[in-house]
Amino acid sequence: MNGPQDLGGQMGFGPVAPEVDEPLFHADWERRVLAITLACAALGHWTIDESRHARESLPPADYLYFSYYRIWFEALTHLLARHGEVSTQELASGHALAPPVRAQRCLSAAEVPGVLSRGGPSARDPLGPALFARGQRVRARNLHAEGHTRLPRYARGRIGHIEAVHGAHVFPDANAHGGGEAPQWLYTVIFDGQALWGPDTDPTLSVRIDAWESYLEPA
Amino acid sequence: MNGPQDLGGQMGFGPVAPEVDEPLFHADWERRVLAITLACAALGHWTIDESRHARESLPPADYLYFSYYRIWFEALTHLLARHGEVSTQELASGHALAPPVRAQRCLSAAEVPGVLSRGGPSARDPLGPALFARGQRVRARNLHAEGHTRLPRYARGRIGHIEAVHGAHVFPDANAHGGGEAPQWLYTVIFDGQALWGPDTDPTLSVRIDAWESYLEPA
Amino acid sequence: MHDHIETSETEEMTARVRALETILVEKCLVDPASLDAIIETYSEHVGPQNGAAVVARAWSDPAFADWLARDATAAIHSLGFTGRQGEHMQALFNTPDSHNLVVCTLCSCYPWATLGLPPVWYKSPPYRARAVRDPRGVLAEFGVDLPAETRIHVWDSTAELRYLVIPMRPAGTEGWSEGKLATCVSRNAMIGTGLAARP
Amino acid sequence: MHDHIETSETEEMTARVRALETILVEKCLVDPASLDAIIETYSEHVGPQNGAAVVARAWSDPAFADWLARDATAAIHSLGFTGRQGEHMQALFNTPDSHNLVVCTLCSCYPWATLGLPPVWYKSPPYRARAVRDPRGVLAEFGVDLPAETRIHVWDSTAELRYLVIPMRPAGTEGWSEGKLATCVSRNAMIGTGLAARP
Repeated sequence: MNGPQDLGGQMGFGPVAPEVDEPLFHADWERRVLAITLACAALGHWTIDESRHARESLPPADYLYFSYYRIWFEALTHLLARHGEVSTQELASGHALAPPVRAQRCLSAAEVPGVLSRGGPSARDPLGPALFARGQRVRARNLHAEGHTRLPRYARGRIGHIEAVHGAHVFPDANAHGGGEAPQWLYTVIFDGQALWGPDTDPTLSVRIDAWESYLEPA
Repeated sequence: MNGPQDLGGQMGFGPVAPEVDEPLFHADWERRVLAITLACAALGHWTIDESRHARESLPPADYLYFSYYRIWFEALTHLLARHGEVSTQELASGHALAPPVRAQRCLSAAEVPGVLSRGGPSARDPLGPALFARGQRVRARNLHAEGHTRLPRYARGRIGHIEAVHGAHVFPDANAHGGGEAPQWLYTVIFDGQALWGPDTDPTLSVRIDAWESYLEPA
Repeated sequence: MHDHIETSETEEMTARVRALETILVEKCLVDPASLDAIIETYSEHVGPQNGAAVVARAWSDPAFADWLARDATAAIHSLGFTGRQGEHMQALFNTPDSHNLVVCTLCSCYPWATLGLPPVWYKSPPYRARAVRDPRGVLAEFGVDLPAETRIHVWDSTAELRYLVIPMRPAGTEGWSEGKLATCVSRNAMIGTGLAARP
Repeated sequence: MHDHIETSETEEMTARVRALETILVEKCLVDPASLDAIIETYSEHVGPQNGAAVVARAWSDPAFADWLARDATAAIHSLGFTGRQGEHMQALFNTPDSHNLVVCTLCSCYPWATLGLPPVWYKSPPYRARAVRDPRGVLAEFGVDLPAETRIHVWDSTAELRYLVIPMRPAGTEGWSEGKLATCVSRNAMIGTGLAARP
């Protein structure tokens, strides 16, 4: 979606302002949000793509104003409600009012190290041959999906080259919306900075994105 | 600038939700902001383009969250400070602490009807012949100005046709930043909806923008 | 939470705007009588009734309609509707197979001289974001459902040209006076988010 | 005004997060001991020291550096740095004439297994907006000033590949142990917003 998350090339946000000796968390609730989010992911109700879409679907002014752990929290409450685990009424009351759905999937402390150190690889067996080869000129399609997508707006319609072919990976546009993994070939595409940002751009700049096959067309 | 004002094609804002029997103003302060903004414009410190740029330069989360009269108010305080008329200290104290700059230009009640009914036409004598003609195929350039511009991001890099040639008009990209009026030929450019938003777009849609000559190139 | 912020916003904005007005008046940069005159102008004299008069004249007088199509600025100014945000006008005539819709994606450009001050929705992100990409979805929210084959022309007001949609004259209004015709013409019909009302 | 909102945000978020945790525990959907174990993992075990060990090994062992260039996932996993947000790795080697910078414009993708949790600035709009368009301006804010002819390679983490920048080894570190070399390697140097520290 052309949502508030698609920030590449946007202006007006001011300086980056890195914090000196930044702590890992700025408040105790941030620590809890991190842990609760990972623990709830283990229930298996949603994919990482669905959770990203829940975050980018927050009201745009909120997305830009909230701290990142607050974005996680707000999205988590939406995901838990959507999958029937925690209702708005429960959140308001602060207590469980209905039975859980997937308590049998509750992550135990003993399982934590294994789950975190295994992760969740997205590589899959390809369903057919790759359409593009290293060095090939491609154009990122001018797509404006209403749902989740990982093709940033700044690249759409722009011409670049295939720099690497990575095998097939889970396709987020489908996987975020219950469409299954629908794996596609994944490519690293390199764009000249001037192709993205116009002729006044620093000529030393190049930008790479990782793009699924259906994001691309020959050019 | 690729700021929060460039909203065409963005998603996630929810329904339009028109208000039934909407009042002209929702609070008395809105009425005052309208009047103060127009009265201060008559001081002649800034152009309409500079004032638009002051609004789009607010922090993006504020721009998306504030009501429009609040956007006007915040931008007005920036403009008055920039041009030396009202300082932050004065705003905090609620009273004048220093003499005004252009009190001699204060708009009198007697002048109001004339000023409002004259307006401020932007048409100017052209400095040379028009580069493009009606019917010509053009591409909107892929420009990413840091300053004020009126070429929406959704049109950049896309191909359309010249539908009308409007004579020369004041060029906002220069006029917003003290660069003078620098008039340029102005064109109405028509784009097929699918050229802007991709092949899945409603085929009955076309979108027109008004584009200054330097926004365009032959295609 | 937003309700809470809105309440305190009203108090805060009331105080801040009053402070600014006080300072400007103390400095003789604005005249309170001028502020009242500006507010009166847009509250009582300049509003959609102006545009409705233009539309009613166009429906009644083919020569005026023709002038409006060729030179909307001159035709509209001839009725006395001149001034701010109406300096350069263009009239967009709806037909049985095409519909016009006006938006300003980049700010809130609007034909003040003929329609007065814009409504909140016109200036707000949902309309500005969607009108250029999904105009039928937007029209549906206004209760306007056009045939699938109707061509939709969206006009993004990116320069100082201001657009006035001339809706189609409703059936059953033959012989009506301009004054009576004007009652069929809502503000939304002249933005393109509505149609002229049927009698 | 924002300060005011932030103070009340802390109170509000503390209460809301506590409420959610209570509900989830009451429903046996999360185990408080697991939450503590997750927090401990990222507070104490998984952090930029992992990435620094990878870099120090690459500086010390040409065969490892070669493996890292060919198959970063396998090379990094061989040191025990596996898991979440490190499943598919690529190493980006800075050279005298090219510099790599990593960003995720669309969310906050970051190589957790080698760098731990990302800093706030990495996840925030200013960095995500500017890194792909004006990387030199961003680098200047981090105190990094590269020669005008240095090629800047920006990597936008739009898929599940995670990028680790291998900074250039500073002069004057000949003969250093891997442990000592790792002390030159900051988190920012492995994102590309910093360089390895000189001794």
